[in-house]
Amino acid sequence: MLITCPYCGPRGVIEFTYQGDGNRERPDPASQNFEAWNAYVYDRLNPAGDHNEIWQHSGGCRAHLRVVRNTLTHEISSVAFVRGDHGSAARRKAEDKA
Amino acid sequence: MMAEYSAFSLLANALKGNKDWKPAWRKPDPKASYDVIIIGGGGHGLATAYYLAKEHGITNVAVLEKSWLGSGNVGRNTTAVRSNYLLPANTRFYEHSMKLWEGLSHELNYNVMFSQRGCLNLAHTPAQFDDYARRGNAMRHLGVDAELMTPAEIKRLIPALDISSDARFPVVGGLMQRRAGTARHDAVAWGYARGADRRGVDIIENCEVTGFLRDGDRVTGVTTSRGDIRARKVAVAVAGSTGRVMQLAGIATMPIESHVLQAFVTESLKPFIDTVVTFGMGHFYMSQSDKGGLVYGGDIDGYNSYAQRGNLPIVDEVMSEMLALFPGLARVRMLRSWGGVCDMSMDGSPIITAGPLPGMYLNCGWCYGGFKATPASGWTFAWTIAKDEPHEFNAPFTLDRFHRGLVIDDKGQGANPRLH
Amino acid sequence: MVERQSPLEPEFHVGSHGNFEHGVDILLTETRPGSIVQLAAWPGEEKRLIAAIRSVTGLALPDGAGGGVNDGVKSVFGFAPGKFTAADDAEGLAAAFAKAVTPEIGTVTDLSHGRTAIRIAGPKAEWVLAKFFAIDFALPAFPVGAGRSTAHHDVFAQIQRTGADQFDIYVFRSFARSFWKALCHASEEVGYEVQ
Amino acid sequence: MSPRRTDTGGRIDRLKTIRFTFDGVAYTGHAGDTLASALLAKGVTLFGRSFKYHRPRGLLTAGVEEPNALVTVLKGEVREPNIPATMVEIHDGLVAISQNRFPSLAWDVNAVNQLGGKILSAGFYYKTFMGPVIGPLKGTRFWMFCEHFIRRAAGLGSAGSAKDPARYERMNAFCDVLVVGSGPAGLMAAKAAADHGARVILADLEPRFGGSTNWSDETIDGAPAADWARRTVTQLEGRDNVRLLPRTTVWGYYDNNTLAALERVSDHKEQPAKGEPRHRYWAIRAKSVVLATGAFERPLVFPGNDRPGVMLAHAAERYANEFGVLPGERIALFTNNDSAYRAAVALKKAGAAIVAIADVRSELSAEMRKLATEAEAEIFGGHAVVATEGGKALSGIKVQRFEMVTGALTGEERSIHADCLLMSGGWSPTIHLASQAGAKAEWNAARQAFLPPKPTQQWIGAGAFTGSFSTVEAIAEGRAAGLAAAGGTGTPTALPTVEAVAGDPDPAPVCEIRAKGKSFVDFQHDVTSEDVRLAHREGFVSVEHLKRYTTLGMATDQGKSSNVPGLAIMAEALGKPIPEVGTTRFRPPFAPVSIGSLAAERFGDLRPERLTPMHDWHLANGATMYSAGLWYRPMIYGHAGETVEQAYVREARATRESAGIVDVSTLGKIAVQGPDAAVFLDRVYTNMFSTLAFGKARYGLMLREDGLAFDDGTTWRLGEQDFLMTTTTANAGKVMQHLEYFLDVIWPELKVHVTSVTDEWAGAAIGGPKARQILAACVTGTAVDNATLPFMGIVRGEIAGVPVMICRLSFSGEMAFEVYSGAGHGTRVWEALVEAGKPFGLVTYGLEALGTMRIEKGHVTGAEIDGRTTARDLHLDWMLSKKKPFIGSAMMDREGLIASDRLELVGLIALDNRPLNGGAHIVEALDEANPHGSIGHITACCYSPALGKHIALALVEGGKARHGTRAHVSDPLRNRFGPVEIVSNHFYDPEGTRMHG
Repeated sequence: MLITCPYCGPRGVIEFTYQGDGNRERPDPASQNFEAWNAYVYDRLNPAGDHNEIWQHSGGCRAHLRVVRNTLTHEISSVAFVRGDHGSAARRKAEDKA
Repeated sequence: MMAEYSAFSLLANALKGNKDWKPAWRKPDPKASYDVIIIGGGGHGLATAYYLAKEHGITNVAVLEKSWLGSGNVGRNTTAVRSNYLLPANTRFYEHSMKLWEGLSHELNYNVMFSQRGCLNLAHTPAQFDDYARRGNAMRHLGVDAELMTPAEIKRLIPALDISSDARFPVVGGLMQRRAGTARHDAVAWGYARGADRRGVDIIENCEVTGFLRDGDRVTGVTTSRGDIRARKVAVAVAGSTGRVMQLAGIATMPIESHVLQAFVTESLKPFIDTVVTFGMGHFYMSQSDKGGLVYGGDIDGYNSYAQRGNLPIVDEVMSEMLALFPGLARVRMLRSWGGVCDMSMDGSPIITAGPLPGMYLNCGWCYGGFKATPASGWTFAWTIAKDEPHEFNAPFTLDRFHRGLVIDDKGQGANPRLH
Repeated sequence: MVERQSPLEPEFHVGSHGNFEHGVDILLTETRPGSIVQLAAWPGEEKRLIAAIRSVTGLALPDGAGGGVNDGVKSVFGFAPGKFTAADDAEGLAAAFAKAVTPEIGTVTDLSHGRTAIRIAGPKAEWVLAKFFAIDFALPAFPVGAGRSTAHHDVFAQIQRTGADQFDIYVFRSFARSFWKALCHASEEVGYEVQ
Repeated sequence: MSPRRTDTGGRIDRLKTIRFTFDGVAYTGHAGDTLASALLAKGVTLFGRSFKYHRPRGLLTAGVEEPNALVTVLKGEVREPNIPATMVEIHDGLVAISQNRFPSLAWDVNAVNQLGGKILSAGFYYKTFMGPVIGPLKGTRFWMFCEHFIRRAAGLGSAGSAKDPARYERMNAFCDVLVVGSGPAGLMAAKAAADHGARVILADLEPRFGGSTNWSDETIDGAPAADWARRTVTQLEGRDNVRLLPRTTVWGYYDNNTLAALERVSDHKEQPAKGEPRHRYWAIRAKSVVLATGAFERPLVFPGNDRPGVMLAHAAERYANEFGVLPGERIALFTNNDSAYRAAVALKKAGAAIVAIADVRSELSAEMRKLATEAEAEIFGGHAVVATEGGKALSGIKVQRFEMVTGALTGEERSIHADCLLMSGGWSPTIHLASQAGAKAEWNAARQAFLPPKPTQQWIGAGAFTGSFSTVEAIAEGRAAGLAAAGGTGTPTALPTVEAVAGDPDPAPVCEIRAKGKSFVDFQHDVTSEDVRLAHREGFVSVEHLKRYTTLGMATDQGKSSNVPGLAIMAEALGKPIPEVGTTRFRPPFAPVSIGSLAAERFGDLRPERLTPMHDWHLANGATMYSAGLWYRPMIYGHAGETVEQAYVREARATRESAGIVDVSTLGKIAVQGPDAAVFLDRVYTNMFSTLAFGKARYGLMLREDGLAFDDGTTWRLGEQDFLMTTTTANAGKVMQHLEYFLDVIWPELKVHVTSVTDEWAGAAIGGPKARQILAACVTGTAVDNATLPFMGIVRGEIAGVPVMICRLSFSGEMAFEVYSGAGHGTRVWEALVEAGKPFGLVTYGLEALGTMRIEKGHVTGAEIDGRTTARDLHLDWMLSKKKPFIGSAMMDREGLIASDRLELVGLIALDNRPLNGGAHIVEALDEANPHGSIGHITACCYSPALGKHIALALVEGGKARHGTRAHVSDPLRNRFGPVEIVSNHFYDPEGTRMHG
């Protein structure tokens, strides 16, 4: 399986660390809503099909990526920095052509 | 009633050219309603049906299997059976399973080839050896067999193992459970299926559940590819497919992730290793099948997947760890690899409970330890379904334990399923 | 300045090794730069950081993720979004950057001791590196000057191509000896010389 | 009569003689021979024994799909079992032996299993061996008793335990087009793609490129097909953008067009070159793939079809044309399709007599009749072979009139004298890789074959792989596929011309002749057609059940030749078409792969070693090293004759009496920099860091999101926006990822950078009553007195001319300092400290003494922060700030985490003054015979020189409340039982007067 890191290009899955379900929302740090905390820590979407998930390119640039990947076929339909574009992402294109 | 299997029946049939053997289980069409529907014709679902009939006299039961019987993890695992856990809740449960295993071939009149050849966990540092001692002592304090082995004893048991001190991770000792071992995985599914069938359970293959029939919150049956089927109780035992099936019931999130686990077998070899062995400085386990193939595996691939298909990094990792222990196997060849879908829970322990909806019963979260649990899982799940309350053995394995902070985390990894 | 101890020392054997009877296709060296510095910009401040790099080193970074440049004495290349590795034969690069890279722009982290730079050169450099790293080393895919972040199992590596058949590999110092041994081992097939 | 070498012909080098042995007998062959062809040329017909019945078996095939002729290749002590003789290229000194026979291949006692034939049918094991209900063999014992013998009878070759000295390597490759298979289709594809400028890899599992051109009698562009192939290969060899990989089996098709291949680099050589691997594992990322993998011929299922001397028709054609070996002198053929006729002609030309062609079809085309005439063969149209005769070699066959539609056999059996029978049951395209790539094969009734599915990944098929069995089609499809894969469009140039006999690609839909006797479907596993029907009777009708119940297709050939016949027999029994029985999904590998190649460079060196800057000094100064994760750390610096315990007691005692120094470079170190660094640390630690003054350090605790303890360490504030965090050695990587996750995913607004600087700094901790004096003796540029360097203070100075950073903090409980210098100066600083310490009695100490002193102080490490304990369990609740939320604060007070029966940290003192053991459990009342009632366990223990007692840290239920009470250690694993007193975990100097000085 290859994930196309917006910075590093396509890399083997061995370079990445899976950080799971990307739909979870961390409650406000001071929140006392324990249902929300529990859901954040323990409950996961686990769809058969497209899944919105977080990966870290731990064996590369170490950026965290939001990846939409099909859990039935392993096909990846989108990859983006979780943090948003760093300004350097678009610059990948220059080399893709080379 | 079908014939008992025995050496005599084999001989008698052989003399008749094996023409009189009957199907191991019937192929009935689904009825309109049952007392209990069990979704999932894998080991756990079939065992549940068997024990419902045998222990609780509930025989108006259907097991619904979307594909062929035993097509899930019961037919895709590395066949190890053991009860060498650290935490008491797990040890008690798996030890109950072990006891059921010990009588299973007789009970089912089906040889599941349960071979108590032992399971050895290798330790590679003194600290790890102490960890295993802690675990072994925990087992002993619950009446479960466990012993420590020295490198010399280990070498006698497994001559091909590299115990040299210049190994990258030398073996300093190991934890052995002698009563652990292996069983023939498919036979477990077939044996339970035949046993349940003989007690009147309908096993319905190629019948995919497509939705739940509801009366308000209450689950009253299922819709399937072979029509609607009603039931007073609907039990879910679908392991890797838990997420999908619960979504059909409108439950979107669960403390479960489905991950792919690969397993491997070599070409057939003359007896090479007489026990189940695990590596302590990574994740590798191996035994040898009666046919002679070395059956082995390692970690899950580490991402959500329903594909029953893994990728190369784990293949490479598992083989590397294998050769770290058995350098003589470099020229032996991997014959086949396959993948199973594991229902990884948030603490590495299972869920066997009534609910979460009225009329529904849930059995999941087996991570990759489900095969050895098969008898106890079916036994306690049947109890829970029949009595609407858990047995002492599955009482800790609730669904709400995560939220309450009552996790049973044998590996201490927290809510990180890929690490359990 | 006090000379630094190389982590490779007991495994660093100058001379020709492996299958060199038919010629040496690999040269291995430890470049021992005086300074290795990591520079990281806050989001949106990358251009100012690039300008600071130019003012300190005189090197103009080309456009593109992983873009880099090397003048034989100093090198710089991008290895992550907004992040760059700079190296200089001389010591003191971190101090120079500490002045140029203000807190508004980003941070400077001195890694002069923490990373070991190994150079692999020769006609079979791509071949040998491909044994370790699953990145495309072909020149069109990995131009001269460019940098890559990758890993060989537990060993993280930043690699800069410093010539058509020359690469500088920056690895964690604690792993350097293990990696060096593996590199020598993998080079035996084609014959290598340690300089 | 027996097989022999032809006088001329073949693609072997008759001038080069190769010497090898098989089962101890010396043979010769020629360069270019396989073990199979060389032995066959010497008249060998018996190659192996089958798995279950130990029946004598000869060669069935000439290639990778061989199920019968499996051998073990020996290289000294190193064994390579189960290798098809058809895939072994002979070389001087090759030593091969046969397998699964005792005492010899010709006389095998286990052949007695054949007598049990009907009892040993499918499912045999499941129906018996349950054993008695009572007695010594009850329970699982009876089965295990039987299993012992069953296991010894089963199995093929033996694995060894000697370490393979060979080298294995991995290669990561990238290309635009990977072409798998080098027959006419593959060669055309590679050439078209290369001409278009694509980066091409061409792989073939055989040593010779060319595929069928190596044995066909066809011509291409007017030249023999093999010459055309060689010419094409030569053209490709000269190109920079083409990599040719002979002897390379592409075995796996993984996600995103990642393919795995095994190159047998030096198996065919007597000795590999220096540094040359035996096998190279290619992990190939191809933009697109051309699958030109050809097809496998299928056997026919009829009684006696497994007798040595019965082989596939094209295999015989290969032996004759490619290796110059005749598999027999009097050859009969049995076929359901046209392709066998070509083989008949080839063998005739090579010098054999073709005595008969039995064809299940009664209607034969004029072309086939012409070929039969050319072969001077008698045609038996509408006939089937119903029996074979002979022992370990074929002596004759019987044919009978056969009605194709009903399967009825009529008329007299006719005996034909023959020493070789060639069979052809049609062809199955080699679609394994396409199936692995994720799609389901499609049944084609006309071809009687599963054809490749619609691609789910980027591949294009060509040639026989697609069911196009003629060379003309292969050439056209190959070029089109190569061009398309390279992203080009069709060019109108002429294709090479092919001269070949046209045949009908569709076989008759007959795969089994139901006559009396064992008819084999899966040769290696001895699965007969009756076994398939028995599975049907017992309800094991889905293809997966069939496979699992009978073991059909699970042998080393993975059903390459048996899959379709097995399905066809089941389909017939069910009265359903084949596709409704299904096809099994092919899984990696396509053909067995050496485990050595998969471990590749990690074979013999699983993980890299991580070394501290002072590693060599430790070794040179008598340290015994301890492997901690990937790191190596000194365990003790033992003196001659000392035990480990004596050494650590000496080291710890000397440290408390004067001073000791320990290498702490392995501690995780993370630079936390940026304007929001302090805010960030307040969130990740349970205690406050924003209040920390510059030049000061603070001990910090982290929790996980679920509220359990995660890691601890000190963090030093080096500047307003500049912190140096330390972590435990074991958790350094995890903490780093934890911080990065929160910065990238949860709090992207924080301006903080984290960088691993573990390797930047060498760390030496020097502690003890004389530590300060020692420092003062060697540090310049700063004072180290209490005012300048108070507890948790940081100063910068120089030692031995090298800049250092010194923080006064203590793990040992003594007055202690951590001295950090650049890693490249680590040894220099360490040596300077050791030298300065000499007058003061400074000792170097290792992990054992470090652990002893930390136990005496009651500090926690990974043994206690084990992922299941909370801050309260460890009495670290004083660190939980109430002024701010932090990671884990919301979840740490859940009912399960504050329950009164949780395990809490305590100290233990052995009251019997005997050593304690890590992992021992604690009970209130001792019961050695029947241990029970565990209330906790020991996490760490030692002999405390400071206390003169054996002490331990333990996690015990309701711990603190038990202080001052007695309990017992219960360690049945090591038979250690005895009384202990439960005390506070702070054994030694609980007020900290020593470290505060």
